Amino acid sequence: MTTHAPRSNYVAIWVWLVLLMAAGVAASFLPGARALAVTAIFATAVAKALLVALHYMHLKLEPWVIYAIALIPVTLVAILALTLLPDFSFHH
Amino acid sequence: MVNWMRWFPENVSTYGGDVDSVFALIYWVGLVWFVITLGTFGVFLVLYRRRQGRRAFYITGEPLRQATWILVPIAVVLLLDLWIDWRGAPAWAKVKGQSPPAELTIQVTGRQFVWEVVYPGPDGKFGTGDDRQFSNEIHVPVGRPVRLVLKAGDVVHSLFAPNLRFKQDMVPGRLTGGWFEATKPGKYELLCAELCGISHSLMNGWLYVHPPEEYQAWVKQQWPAARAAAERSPR
Amino acid sequence: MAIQVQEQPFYGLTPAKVGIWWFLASEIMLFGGFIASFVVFRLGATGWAEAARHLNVTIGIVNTLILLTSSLTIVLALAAIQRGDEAALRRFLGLTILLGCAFLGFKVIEYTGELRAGYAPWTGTFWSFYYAMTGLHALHVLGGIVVNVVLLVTTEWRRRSPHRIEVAGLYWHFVDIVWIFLFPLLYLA
Amino acid sequence: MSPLPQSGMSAPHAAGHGEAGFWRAYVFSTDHKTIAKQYLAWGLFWTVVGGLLTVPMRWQLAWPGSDVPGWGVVGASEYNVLVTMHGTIMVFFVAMPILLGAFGNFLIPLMVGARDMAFPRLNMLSIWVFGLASLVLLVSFFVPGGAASAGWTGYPPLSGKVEYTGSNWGLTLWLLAHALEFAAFLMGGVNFLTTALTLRAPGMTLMRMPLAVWHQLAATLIFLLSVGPLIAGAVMLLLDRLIGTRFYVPGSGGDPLLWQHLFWFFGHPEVYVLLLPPVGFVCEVLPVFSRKPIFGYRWILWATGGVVGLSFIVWAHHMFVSGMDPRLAMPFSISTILISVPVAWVLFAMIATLWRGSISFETPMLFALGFIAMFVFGGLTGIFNGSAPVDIYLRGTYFVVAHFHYTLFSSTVFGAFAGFYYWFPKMFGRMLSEPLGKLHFWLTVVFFNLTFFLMHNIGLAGMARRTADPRPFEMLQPHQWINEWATVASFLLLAAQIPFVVNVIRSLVAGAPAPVNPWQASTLEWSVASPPPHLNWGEALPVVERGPYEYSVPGESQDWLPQRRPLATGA
Repeated sequence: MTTHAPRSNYVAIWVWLVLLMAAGVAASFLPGARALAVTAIFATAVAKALLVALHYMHLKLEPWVIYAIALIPVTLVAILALTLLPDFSFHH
Repeated sequence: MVNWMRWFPENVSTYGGDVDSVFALIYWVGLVWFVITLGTFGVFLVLYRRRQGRRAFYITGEPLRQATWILVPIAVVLLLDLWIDWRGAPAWAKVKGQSPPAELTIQVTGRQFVWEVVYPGPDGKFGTGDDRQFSNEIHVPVGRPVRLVLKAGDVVHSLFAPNLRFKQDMVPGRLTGGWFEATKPGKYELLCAELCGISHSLMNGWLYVHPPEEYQAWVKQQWPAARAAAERSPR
Repeated sequence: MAIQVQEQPFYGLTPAKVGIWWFLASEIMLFGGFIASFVVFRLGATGWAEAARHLNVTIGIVNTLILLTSSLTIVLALAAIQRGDEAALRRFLGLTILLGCAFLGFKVIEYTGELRAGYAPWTGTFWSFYYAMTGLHALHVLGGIVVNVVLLVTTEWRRRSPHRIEVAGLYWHFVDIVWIFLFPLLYLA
Repeated sequence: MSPLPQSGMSAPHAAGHGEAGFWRAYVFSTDHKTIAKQYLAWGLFWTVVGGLLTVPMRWQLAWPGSDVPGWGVVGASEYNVLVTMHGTIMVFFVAMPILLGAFGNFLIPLMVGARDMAFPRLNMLSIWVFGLASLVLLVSFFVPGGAASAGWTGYPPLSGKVEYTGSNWGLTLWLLAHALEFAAFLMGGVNFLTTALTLRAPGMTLMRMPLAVWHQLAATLIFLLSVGPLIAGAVMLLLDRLIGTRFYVPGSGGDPLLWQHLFWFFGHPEVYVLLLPPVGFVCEVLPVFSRKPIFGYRWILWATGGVVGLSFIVWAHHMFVSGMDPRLAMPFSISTILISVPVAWVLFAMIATLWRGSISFETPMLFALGFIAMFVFGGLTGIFNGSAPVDIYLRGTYFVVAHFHYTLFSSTVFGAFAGFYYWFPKMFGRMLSEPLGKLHFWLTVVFFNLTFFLMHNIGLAGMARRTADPRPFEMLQPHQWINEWATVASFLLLAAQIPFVVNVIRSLVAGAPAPVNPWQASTLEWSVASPPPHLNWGEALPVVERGPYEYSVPGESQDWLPQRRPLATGA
């Protein structure tokens, strides 16, 4: 039972999420350098994920331990992806 | 200690010495540590076995002064580890990191349970009419670098030439390779070092290292039509 | 050190919350393994961008909207039970379940459309990844729906430990976050 | 913020167990101690199966082509099945259930002062899913096409297409058994971590938790975080086999190397999952039998943390020559060799614990000392394999087989026997016989070394792993005596386990009843009856006053101080 800390306004967060999604979709139609569009798309995705995690999953109110439990696997996945790059992204 | 080098097949490749010397370094470092560690271990077991009227000492090992009994040996272990890496890196770079220019390139395809060895022939290109294919046999001249282009036809195989200290997996859908330079004529065995199915242990082949003139005779025998071309640039 | 009467506190966290976050950590590794493999293949492979264009982006957008809204409804359900408002809890939990079913429904429509157009899991490695990742995600959505239905139906069990709604909510938000990354990876990029 | 009161757990729960019939108490039990014994039962069953599989294997290597009594001639495909199933069973169905399932379940609640695991029903589901995984693996032996025969690593395309190994449903069920086993240990893992972190008894701060618990948590953490990518890989392999998707099919976008990365990303942390629990057992046994605190509790925690961290960035040392980008080799070679530093720290700390101690040599201590001696050797041979250039030669040879038996066997067998002999009185309420235990130890340590030491030598001579028939290799003929020697020694090693079986059966049936604290140990589990009653602590949870290793404290009458504050009526 989380204490009744200052509750973030859920509906407002939802509106932001929808706007960010729309921005992501719009970014996918951006002409010009594909890399720019891709970074924009994933920036909106990361922003949405943070919003859901911090506000809906109440990560904002949790002690650092929960952050650690969540962030360690994310770094491990990043390590795995980076190590796979040379073998599968740059080969022949 | 028993002479461990006796167990290695005779090294007949230029970079074999590098691999063996890194092995020797790790062997001696490991042996010293083994003797020190288990020596101390044995001495403690004898010295401090339970005796009437003698009580153990209350040593928590927490304060830094006590922990240095481990910090110092660990620092030495770390230094030795880094030394091993320091010696290992150039050896790896020499064997796998580079592919020196070689007049002879041979393509070996690992297939369930046979090594298909293809020579480019005098024109030096694969897939041309003058290619020659052999099964489980590789013929190379002594003292000349040879480049290998390795493919796999079905599953993962691994070409292992113990005398050359050479091993490289062959992955279907991917080109791998390597090089070696034999230093001593002879007949050396080839093995498959990656489980590749039912007859994985029947996939042994032979590497024939010929002295120069014997190799020329073999080339002439394989490509009689191109005798003239052979004189011009020995393949 | 003062001898506490109750157990040794661990940052004031209840077992349920610590447990669900460890489970979510292993789920991050599972989907992370898939996503890492997909990303490195996508960067190295040819023709995947072209294959991705055959995906139905509109259904993708609708599904993203559905999951985002279902995250909202389940967090409102949690707020309701924390206020002790039973009726609101049942309403929001029911809404979350409906949205989850809608998501799966659209998935079925999408899959049949693609299969009929000839893009099956064995058509190519992109399609293998697409079906495997979205399929595994859909299974997780289904699992979440089952848990939510059980919570909705068994009133007695639910009333005894309201933090079960919180745990179910955390799982549901995680499944939503996975889709937040799958959607751009497959449909947009 | 009121933490979940324990009372929510005890009232209906205790009543349920009290007059529960056979089914509720032994089969559908949610008591962590019963679940531990169920895991132990499965583990010992699979130890017998996995161990007996080596008889035809070793026979075929010693006397190729000859008739194995009770089996017939071992064909090449049969040999591949034996080698695959021996590896799979020993790692996933013997080591994991015994080290994590049995010991983890039994020890964690007792050592941290909890009544049971945080999620008892989830814990029961974990043993049932593991039982299902075991049945699936058993069935995979008898399906047409034979059991899996693509090695315990199951590299595609060999494992990807039926025609490459001939094993159809066998390999698919093998994959399913893996998935179920991973699910079981994920459930167990969540339980272990949550119980140890949130359900500790009053006064049991994190820094007072015994090292056995810390190492169970470290092992569970490594498993929990490393298994994800392999489950993804296994799903891909399953889809490749069943519906023809193209994850590992070369030439159409798929790449067999992906499996190797995903498998070893899990594979190497997995061997540390198997190493850490026995390290925890030895860290409990050494102080008790040398009556002296462990040497550097906090330092060992830091070293184990180092092992946990480094274990995630070493996996590609299995792939130096696998077609992986050569530039990746040296970083992984450096990280692999660096992991010897924290492991060496823990081993040195163990040996330092003996320094100025008062050492007695009961069976648990003998096996703990055996672990140290064997693992020091096993760890050192690991450095040969970790150095990239040397691994060019050693990969896929019997040198690697010798290395991982010295590390896995010494931890999973010697470490686990140290734990088994030490906690058997608490688990079953009976004492084991010391002479039989000592006989078992000395026979095992002698025949273990006779079996595996010479494998280093034949490995250097170039014998490849998973060789079903050594006859075709001319260079190996002068060393064939090593295969015969190792085979005879391995039969004697199996026979050396008979004193153990006799000892366990004899003591279960007619052993002397075990006192509450036979070894005068200070940790919590020795402050309650053997075997502990349901919900462990009776009315009040224990109150912990000090660390777990207060032995030979100067100025104290007896040479040990229990962690638990003595009850008002005097302990």
